[in-house]
Amino acid sequence: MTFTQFSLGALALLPLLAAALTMLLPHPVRRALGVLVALLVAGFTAPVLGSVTSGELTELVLGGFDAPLGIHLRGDGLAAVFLGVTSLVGVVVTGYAAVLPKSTGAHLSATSWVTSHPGFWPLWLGCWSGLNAVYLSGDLFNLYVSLELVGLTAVALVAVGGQSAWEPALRYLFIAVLGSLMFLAGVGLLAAVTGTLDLHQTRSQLDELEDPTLPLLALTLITVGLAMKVALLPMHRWLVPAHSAAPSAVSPILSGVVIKAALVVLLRCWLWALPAVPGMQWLAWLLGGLGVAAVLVGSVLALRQDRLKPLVAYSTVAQIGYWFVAFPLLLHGEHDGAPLGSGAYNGLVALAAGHAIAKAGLFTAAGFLKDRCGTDKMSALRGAGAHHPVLILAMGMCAVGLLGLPISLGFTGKWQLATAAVGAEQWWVLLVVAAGTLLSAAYLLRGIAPLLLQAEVPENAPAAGPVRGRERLGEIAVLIFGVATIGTGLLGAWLGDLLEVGAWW
Amino acid sequence: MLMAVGLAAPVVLAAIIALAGLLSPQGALRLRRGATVLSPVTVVPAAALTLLSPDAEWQAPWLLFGTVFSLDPAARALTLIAALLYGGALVAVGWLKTKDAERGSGALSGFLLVCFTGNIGTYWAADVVSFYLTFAVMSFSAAGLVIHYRHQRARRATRIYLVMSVFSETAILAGLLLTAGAGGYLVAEAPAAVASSDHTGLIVVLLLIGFGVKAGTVPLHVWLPLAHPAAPPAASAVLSGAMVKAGLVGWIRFLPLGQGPGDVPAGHVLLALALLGAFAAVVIGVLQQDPKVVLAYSTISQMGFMTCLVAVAMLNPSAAGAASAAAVLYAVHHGLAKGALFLGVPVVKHYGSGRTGVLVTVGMVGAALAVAGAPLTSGAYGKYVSKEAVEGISVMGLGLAELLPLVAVGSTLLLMRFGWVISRADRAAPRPPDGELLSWLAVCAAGVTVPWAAGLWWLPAAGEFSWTATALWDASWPILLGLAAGAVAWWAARRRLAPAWLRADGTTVQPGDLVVAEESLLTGAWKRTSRGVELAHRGSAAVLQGGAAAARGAAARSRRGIARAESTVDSWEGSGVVILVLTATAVVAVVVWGGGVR
Amino acid sequence: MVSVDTISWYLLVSTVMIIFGTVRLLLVRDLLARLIALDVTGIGVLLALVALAARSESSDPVLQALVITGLVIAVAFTGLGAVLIRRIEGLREDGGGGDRS
Amino acid sequence: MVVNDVIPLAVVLLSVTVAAIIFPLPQRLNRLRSAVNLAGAVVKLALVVLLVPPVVTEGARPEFAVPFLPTGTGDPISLVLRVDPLALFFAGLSAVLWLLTTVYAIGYLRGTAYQSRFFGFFSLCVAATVGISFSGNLITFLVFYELLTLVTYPLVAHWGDEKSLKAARLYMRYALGGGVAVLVGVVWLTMEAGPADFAEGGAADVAEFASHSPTAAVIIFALLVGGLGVKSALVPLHSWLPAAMVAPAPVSALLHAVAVVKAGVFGIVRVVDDVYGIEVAWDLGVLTPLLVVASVTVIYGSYQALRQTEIKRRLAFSTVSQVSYVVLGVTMFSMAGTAGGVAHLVHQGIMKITLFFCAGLFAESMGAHKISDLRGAGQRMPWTSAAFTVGAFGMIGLPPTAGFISKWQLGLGALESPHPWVLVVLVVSSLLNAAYFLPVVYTLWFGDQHDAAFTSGHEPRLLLVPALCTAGFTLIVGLGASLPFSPLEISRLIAEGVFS
Repeated sequence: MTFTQFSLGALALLPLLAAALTMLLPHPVRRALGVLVALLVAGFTAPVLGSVTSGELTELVLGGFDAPLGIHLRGDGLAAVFLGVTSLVGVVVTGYAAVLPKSTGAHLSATSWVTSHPGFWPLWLGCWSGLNAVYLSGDLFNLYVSLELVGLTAVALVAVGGQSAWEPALRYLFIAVLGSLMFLAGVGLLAAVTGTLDLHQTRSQLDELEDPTLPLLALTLITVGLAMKVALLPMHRWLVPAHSAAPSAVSPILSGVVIKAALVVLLRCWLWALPAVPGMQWLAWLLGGLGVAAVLVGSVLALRQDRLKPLVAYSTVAQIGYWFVAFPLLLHGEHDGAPLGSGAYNGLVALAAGHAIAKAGLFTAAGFLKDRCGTDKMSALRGAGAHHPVLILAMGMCAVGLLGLPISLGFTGKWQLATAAVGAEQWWVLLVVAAGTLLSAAYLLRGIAPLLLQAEVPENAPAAGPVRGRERLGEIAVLIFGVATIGTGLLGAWLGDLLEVGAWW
Repeated sequence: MLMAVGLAAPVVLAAIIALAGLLSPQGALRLRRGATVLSPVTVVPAAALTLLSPDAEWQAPWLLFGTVFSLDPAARALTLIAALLYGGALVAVGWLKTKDAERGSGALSGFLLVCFTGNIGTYWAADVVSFYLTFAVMSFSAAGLVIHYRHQRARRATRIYLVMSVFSETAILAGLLLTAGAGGYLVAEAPAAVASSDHTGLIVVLLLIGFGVKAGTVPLHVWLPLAHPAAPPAASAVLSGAMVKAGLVGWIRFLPLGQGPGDVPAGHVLLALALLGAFAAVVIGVLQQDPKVVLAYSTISQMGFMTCLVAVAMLNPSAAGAASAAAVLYAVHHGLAKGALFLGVPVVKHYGSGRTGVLVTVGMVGAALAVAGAPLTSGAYGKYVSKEAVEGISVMGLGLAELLPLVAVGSTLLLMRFGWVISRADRAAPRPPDGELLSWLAVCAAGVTVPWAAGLWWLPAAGEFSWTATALWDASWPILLGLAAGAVAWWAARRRLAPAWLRADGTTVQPGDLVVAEESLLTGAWKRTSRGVELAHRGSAAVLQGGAAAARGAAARSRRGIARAESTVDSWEGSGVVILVLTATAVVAVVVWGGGVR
Repeated sequence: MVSVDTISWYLLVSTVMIIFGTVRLLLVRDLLARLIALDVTGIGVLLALVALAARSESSDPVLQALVITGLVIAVAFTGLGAVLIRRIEGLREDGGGGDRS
Repeated sequence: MVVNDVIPLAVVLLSVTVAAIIFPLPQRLNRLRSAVNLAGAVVKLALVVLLVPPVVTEGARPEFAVPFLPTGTGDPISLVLRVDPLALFFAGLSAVLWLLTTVYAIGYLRGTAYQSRFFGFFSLCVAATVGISFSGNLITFLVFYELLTLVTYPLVAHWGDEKSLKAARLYMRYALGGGVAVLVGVVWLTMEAGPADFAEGGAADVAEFASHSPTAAVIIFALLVGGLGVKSALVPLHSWLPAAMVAPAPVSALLHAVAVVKAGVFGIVRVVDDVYGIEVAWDLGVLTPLLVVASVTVIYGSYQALRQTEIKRRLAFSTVSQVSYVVLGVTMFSMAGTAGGVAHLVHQGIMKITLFFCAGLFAESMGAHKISDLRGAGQRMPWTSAAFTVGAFGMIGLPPTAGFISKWQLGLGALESPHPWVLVVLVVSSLLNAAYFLPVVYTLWFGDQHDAAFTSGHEPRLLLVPALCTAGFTLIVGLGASLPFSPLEISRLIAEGVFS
C-alpha cells in the first residue's frame, strides 16, 4: 500500500475517528483536536493531488472486499479537485471556528443560552469524513452511505445554531431524507438490473442492456432526489432558512461544500454509472431549464433580500443554476475536434469549485458581521466596513469569484461553459451567463456597498466597538478565501489536466 | 541662426517676465521693470536680419511637423517695419512704466513681445504649420493687449476679438489642412497645390474668411473699431500697423494668385467687399469722436484698398505679381504711417503743447499726409504702384484705377476728422522729451524713408515711382478734393445744416457698426441651434426614459411575480406540491417519452 | 422459489406506500405526522428493495446490504427528527417561535 | 532577450506587490506608504523605459505566457504578456502619468482617512492598466479589463457617501454590462478563430474566419466594440463618466487620462488594428458605422460640455468628446489617421490629466467648483492657472501644444481617407472646444476679482508640480513632435505596422 493509497483511506476515516474521539473530550480540547485533524486532512490531500497531477489514478480497496460489495476508493480527477477545495474550506473554517467559538452555535447550559456549541466539533468532523468519502467512493453503495453521513451531520450542524435554527433544520431533514430515499430507490433499481453497485461494472452492465426504461427511471429518481439535496429551483426552499439560520461557522460549510457532495454524486451517476442512454437528453434539458430559472429567479430573489445571510443564500440558489445549465451540454458531441461534453464538464466543475471557495468566504464574512453586530439586517450594517477594511476587501474578492469575473475559477468555469455553448450553438447559454453575471453584480453590490458607507456609524452601534485581536484573525479567514478565489483562477489549465484523470470518457 | 534668435529672444524675455513671479514681490517688480526697459533690444536681431542676410533660412526638422522659416523680399520689408513698430511700442511702454508704474506687471510688454514673435513668424514661416503656429500665437496674445485696461469696453472688445479670432483660426486651420493635404506643406508650393486641389473653391473661401478677420475685411472688421480704442495706444499701433498685415500676408502666401484662369467668383466678391470697406469706413469713421476709433476706421478703409489689390491678383493672373508686390509695399507704408499716428495719440496728449508742440504737429501732419497719399510721401508711392497694378480692371463700368484714388479722398476726410478731434482733446501737463517721444519720432522718420528704400531695393516687382507731373497731380487731386469736401462739411456743420440725427459723436453709428447685428445674428443662430439640439436631446431622453420606465415596470412586475411564486413555495405544503408535480412530471415524461424515443 | 406474482405484489404495495408517504410528507403540516409519513416512505423504499432482491435465485447481497444500511440511516434520521420536533413543540408551548415550517 | 521577456510580467507584478504592501499599512505610516508608492512608480517607469530601445528600434517583442484556460484540444489558452510598440506606447503613458498622479494623490489625500485602501486600489488599477497594455491576446486583455473595472469601483466610491456610492454603482453597472458584451464577443471569437493573438495587421485566423462567415464576424465586432465603447464613453454609453466625477480628483485624473477611458479606447484600437486588421475590418464594412458613432460622440460631447457650469462636469464631457478622436482616427482608414488617433491616445492623456490636476487644485485651494468661481484665479494661483491654460489650449488644438499635433495629423488623415467629411467634424469640434474652454481661460485671467469670498490661494507643491510637469509635457510633446521616440513618431511606426 503506497502512501497515496494510505492517504485515501485516511481521508475518509481519520475525521470519523476523530469525531468519535472528540465526543469524549471537553470543549477546549475538541477545538485543538479539530484544528489538528484539519491540518492532517489537508496533509493527506496533498499526495492525492500530487499523484493525480502526475496523471495517476490511485485506487484503494478497503478491508479486502472487492467489488461489488467492497469499499472501493478511487482518487480520480473529480475527487482530487473537490478534496482540495474541501480541505481548503475545511481548514480555514476549522481555524475560524477554533478562534471564534461564538461562531459554532449556541446551546442551553443550565438556564441560559451560551454561545458556542461543543457539538459542533464531532458533527463537523463527521461531516468532513462523509464529504471525503463521497468524493472518493467508487461505488454507489458508498456514495449512498457517505451522502447520508453528510446529510445527517449537516442537519445536526444546522440545529446547533439554537432555537431559531431548529425549524429550518427540521425542514432540511425532511427534504434530505426524502431525497436520499429517492436516490436509494434509484440505486436499488440499478442494482436490481445490473447486480452490482460498482460504478464501472454498472456502466458496462448497462451498456449491454437493451431496454433503457429501467435505467432511465432509476436515473430520474436519482436525479430528482439529488436535485432536492442540491437545492435546484424549485426545490430550493429549504436551503435559504437552513443556510441563513445555521451558525456562522456552519453556513460556509453547508453552502460551500455540503451541497457539492450531492452534486458530485449526481455527476458520478450521470457520467460514470450510466452510459449514454437514449432519452437522457430529455432529463438533461429539464435540468437545464430549471437551471436557467434558478439563475434568474435566484438572482432576482437575492436582490429583494434585506438581510445579508439570506441574500448570500439566494445567491447560492442562483449559482446552483449554472451547474445545471451545463447539463444539456454534457451530452454534446464534438466541435472542431474539441469534445464539447468535456468542456461543459470542466466548466461545471470549475464553477462548483470556485463557488465553494467564494461562497464559503462570503458566508464566513456575513456570519462574522452578524456575530459582531448582532444582526445581519443590511440597514443596520451600514458603514460596518469602516472598521473592517480587510473584511470588505476579502468580500470583494469573493464577489469576483461569484460574479465570474477574471481572475477566478468562476470565470474559468463560465468561459468553458460559454465556449462549449458556442461550439454546440446553444446561444441561449450566453444570454443566461450574461444576465446572470449582471444580476449577480447587482445583488452583490447591494449586499456589499452599504458596508462601504463611511458617513454615519452610530457611536453605540456594536459595529463601532473596538475590534478584538481574535476578530482580526477571523477576518484573515475571509481574506484567505478571497485570495484563494483569485489565486485559483490561475489554476484553470491545471484543473483541466486534473479532470482528465479517471474521467468517464 | 540669427533667425532662431530673432524668434526666441522676445519669447525668452516674456518668459522671464512671467517667471519673475517666482521671486519675492519686490524682486519680481525689479526684475520685471528691468526686463521691460530692456525689451526693445529683442527686436534688434530681427531688424538686423532684414538688413544683413536677405535670404536667411532656419530649418528645425524636429520642431512640430518639421519647421522651416525663411526670408523673402516681402517678409524682409514687413519684418523691418514690424521691428520698428514693436520696438517703438516697447520703448513707449517701457518708459511709461518707469514713470507712472503702470498697473500690471510687465504684462503689456510681455504680450507685445510674444505678439512680435508671432507676427514676424507669420512673415517668415515657410511651411503651413509654423505659419499657423505663429499666426495663432499672434492672434491670441493680442487679446492680452486689447484687454489691458480691463474696463468694461476693453472686456467687450476682447470678447468680440476672441470670438472672431476663434472663427478665423478655425477657418484657417481647415484651409491650411486642405492645403497641406493637397501637397502644399511648404508655403512655396502652397498656391500651386491649392490651385490643383479638388477643393480649390473651398480652400479659397476658408482662407478669405480666416484671414479676412485679421485684415479687417467687411463684414469681418467689427473687432477693429472696438479693439483699437480699448487697447493702449502702443498696442493699437502694432495692431493696426503690423498685425492686420498678417492677414494680407496670409492671402498672398496661400491664395492661388497668378495660377489658373483667374476671374473667379471669389475674386469678384472680395473686390466688392474690399471697395465697400474702403468707402463705407470713411462714412462711418467721420461720424466718430474718439480719435483712435477714427484711426481704426481709417485702417479699415486702407485695408480695403490693399484687399482690392489681392482681389485684382485673383482676378487677373498676369497682374498677380505686381499687385501683390504693390500690396506689400502699400502695407509697408501704411504700417509705419498708421503706427506713427497711433503712437502719436498719447504723444500729442503729453507733448502736444509747449516747446515740443511744433515738432509733434509736424510729425502728425506728415504721417497723416502719408496715409492720405500726398505727393512726395510714401503714400503717394504706394498708391502709384497700386494704380499701375490695377490698370485694366473695372467694376460696374468704372475703372478700378479711377476708383482707387477716391479712397484717398476718403482718407483725407477721415484724417481731417482725426486732426479735428485730437486737436480738441485734453492735453496733459507738458513733459520733457523722453523715450516715448523719441520712439515716436523714430517711427515717423522711418515712415518717410523705409517704404521708399524697401520699394526700390527689396520689392522691384512693385515698380518705381514715376516722378512726372501727372503722377504728382494724380497724387494731389484726391487730397485737395478731400480738403474741399472737408471744408464744406465743416461749414455745413457750423451752420447746422446737417439733419439732426446725423451727429458726429459716435452715437449715430456706434463704433463697431455691424457688430451688434452680427452679435445678435450669431447668438440667435446659436440659440436656435441649441434649442433644436436641446429639443432633440430632450426628446431622445424622454424616449429613453420612457423605455427605461417601461423596462423598469416590466422588471418590477416580473420581480413581484417571482416573489409571489416564491412565497407560495415558502410554505411547506406549497413547496411540497411543487416537488410532487415536478417529480411526477419528470418520471412520467422520461419514462414515457424517453422510452418511446428509441 | 418465490413466485413472481408475490414479488409484483410486494412491489405494488411498496410503490403505493412510497407514493402515499411522499404525498403525505409533502402536504401535511403537523410535524409528527410528517415524520411518520417519512418513515412510511422509507419503509416503502426498503420494501421495494427487498422485493427486488428477492427476484433472483439467491437473494441479492448487494441489495440486502443496501436495505440494512438504509434501515440504520432511517432510524438515525428519525431519532434526530424526533428530537428536533420535541424541541420545536416545546418552544411553541412556551409561546415562542412561529408556526411556519 | 531572456531578461526582456520577464520585464512585462515584472511591471505588472510590481504594482500588485506595491498594492499588497500598502493594503495592510496602518493609516499613520504616511511616509512609508508614500515611499513605497513612489518607489514602485519610479521602478515601473524605469522598467518601461528599459523596454523602449529593444522594442522600438530592434523590433524585439518580449513575451511572457502562462497557461490559463483549458481547451478541449489540448493546447490551453494562455495569458500572454507581449510588448509591441502600441503596448509600450500605452504602458509608457500610464507609467509616466502614474508617477505624477501618485505624487498628486499623496498631496491631495494628505490627512484624510482610508489612505491605505485608496493607494492599494490605486496600485491595482495601474497593474490592470499595464496588464491591458501588455496583453498579447484578447483573453488576457479581457482579464485585465475586468480587473480594472473592479479595482476602480472602490476608488470611485472612495468618499463613501451616498452620492459616491450611487455614482460608483452606475459606473459598475455600465462597466460590467460592457464587460459582459466583451466577454461574449471574446468567447465567440475564440471558439471560431482561436485565441486571437494580437498581430500587427490583424490575426490571420480572424481574417480567415471573417472571410467565410462575415455576418458572425460583424456581430462579434459589434459586441466587442460595443462593450469597449462603454469604457471609452462613446455616446450613448457615456453617462457614467460625468457621474463618476464625484470621486477624488486623482481618481478622476486616472479615470479620464490614464486608465479607464483609455483602456476602452485602447481596446478598440487593438480590436480594429490587431485582431481584425484594418483591411479586414474595412472589407467587413464595420469601420464606417463606428466612425459615424465616434463623430457623433465628438460633437455631442463638446455640445454637452458647453452646457455645463461645473468645472469637473465640463471636463468630463470634454473627455467624452476628446477620447473619440482616437476612435475617429483609427476608423477613418488611412495611415495618417491611425497615426493621429494613436498619438492622441497619449496626447489627450497628458492634456486632460493637467486639467484635472488643476481642477483639483482650484477646488482644494479656493473651493472653486463652478466656472464662475474661478474669476481672478490667475492672480492668486498663477501657476495652476498657467497649467490649466496650457491644457485648455491643448484641448482646443492650438499650436504648439500636443493637441494641435493630433488634430493636424487627424485632419491630414481625414483628407487621405475615404471620408474627407471627417474634417468638418474636426473643425466643428475645434470651434466648440474653443467655445467651452476659452471662456474658462478668460475667466481665470481676466475675470473680475472675486470679493472676500475666496481668500486663500495657496498652491500646495505636491499638487502643483505634477500639474506643471504635465503642462510642460503638453508643450514639449507638441513642439518636439518630430523628434525620435516622440509619441507622434512612435504612432507613425505603429500605423505603418497596421497598414503593412
